[in-house]
Amino acid sequence: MSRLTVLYFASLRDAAGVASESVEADAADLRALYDSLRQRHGFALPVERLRVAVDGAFARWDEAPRAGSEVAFIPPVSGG
Amino acid sequence: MSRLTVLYFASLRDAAGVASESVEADAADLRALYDSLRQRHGFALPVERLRVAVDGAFARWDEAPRAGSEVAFIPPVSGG
Amino acid sequence: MARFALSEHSFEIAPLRAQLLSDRAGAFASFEGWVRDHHGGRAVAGLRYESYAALALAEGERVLEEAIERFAIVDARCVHRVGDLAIGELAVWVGVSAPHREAAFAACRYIIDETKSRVPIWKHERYADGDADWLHPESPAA
Amino acid sequence: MARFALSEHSFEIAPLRAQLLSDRAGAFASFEGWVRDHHGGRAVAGLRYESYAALALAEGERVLEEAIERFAIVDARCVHRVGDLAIGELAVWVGVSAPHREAAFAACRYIIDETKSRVPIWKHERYADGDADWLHPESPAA
Repeated sequence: MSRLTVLYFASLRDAAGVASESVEADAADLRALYDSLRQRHGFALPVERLRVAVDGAFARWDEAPRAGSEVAFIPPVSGG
Repeated sequence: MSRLTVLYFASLRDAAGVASESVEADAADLRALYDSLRQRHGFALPVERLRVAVDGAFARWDEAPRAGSEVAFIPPVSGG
Repeated sequence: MARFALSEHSFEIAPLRAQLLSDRAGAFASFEGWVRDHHGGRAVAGLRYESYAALALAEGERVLEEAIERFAIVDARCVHRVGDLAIGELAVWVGVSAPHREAAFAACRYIIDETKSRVPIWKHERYADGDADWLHPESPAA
Repeated sequence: MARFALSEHSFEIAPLRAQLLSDRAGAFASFEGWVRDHHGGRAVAGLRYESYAALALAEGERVLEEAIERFAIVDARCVHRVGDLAIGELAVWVGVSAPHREAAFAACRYIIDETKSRVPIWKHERYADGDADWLHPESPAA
């Protein structure tokens, strides 16, 4: 089990009701972590439409969750 | 013979020494008019590299010179 | 030096343009995104941009560095608004100086395209009918 | 209303841009030509633009009308300097507002390209070595 911080943005934050939360992750990788959080919060967006970042840099979905890290799920962007 | 006004711009004006002059034209068309003025003033530019305008609108080289008109020879432009 | 910035308030264009003036530059291209009064056939009342600031600044900077590497330009800047915006307000500004116009246009286009598709900024639109929505496009919006 | 103008003096950009603001426009593209300090490998000291004003105004207006017909834009403007210009001075400004950026960029590019190739304006360059020349390009300069 790794305790880490998860950041939510845009529609994910609205669905989760919080901008960040501390979670106990037992997922094998970040993809599995998102899927478990998606189930908990009812996120509409599947993992295929997101990117993931760890500690402020884009990361790969097959990375293992690291204790103490800050994981951000990035829904499709719409700046400009 | 038609008396008309000719306007010169850029390198043509420098070569002619004047910005405009009144000429007696006996040329069959504007192309022949330019060729005779080219010979008189020593213009470097051949007619193929110019456009011609009559009374402020682009015209065709095969038009006949009209008495009282204002003919402008337009060397390759370089604005912008 | 930072070439990409986020701004929580409306900002002036003239000082940004002035940073790009150069005797080597014969061409300057710029792009602005303004808040439109409609989107997908719906009347828009206003919008809000939100960002993941740390990552947006890093990724925006990367986009501008890529533009400088790929195109024969002198320099470039991009500023994106965050927070609440009214109809007609400036949402994003891109400026590029270059010796020639070909590269200025190409780099300007590259910067706005990449910013829209990669930089973590999200648009929340409020519609005239009272509805509101986050925009999560399938592919970058036109 | 005139969308194309010649200016004998340096001019402000902000009022021109303001004429193009529109709630229907989500995109604004602009282009500026600046006087470079070199051309074809020679150091340039300054330059002068001369025009056949009556025809330049008519042809410039035609270019802008064509842009409005061909591209899905809201409006456009172009102002070109005539007279003596120093290094770094603004020689030409083009601005285009449009619902989307694709059309804004395409129309802006069209207007500057056509202006450079068709509007009767000529550039006279003075070089640092004392020489001077009218530019009569074989094809429109880049």
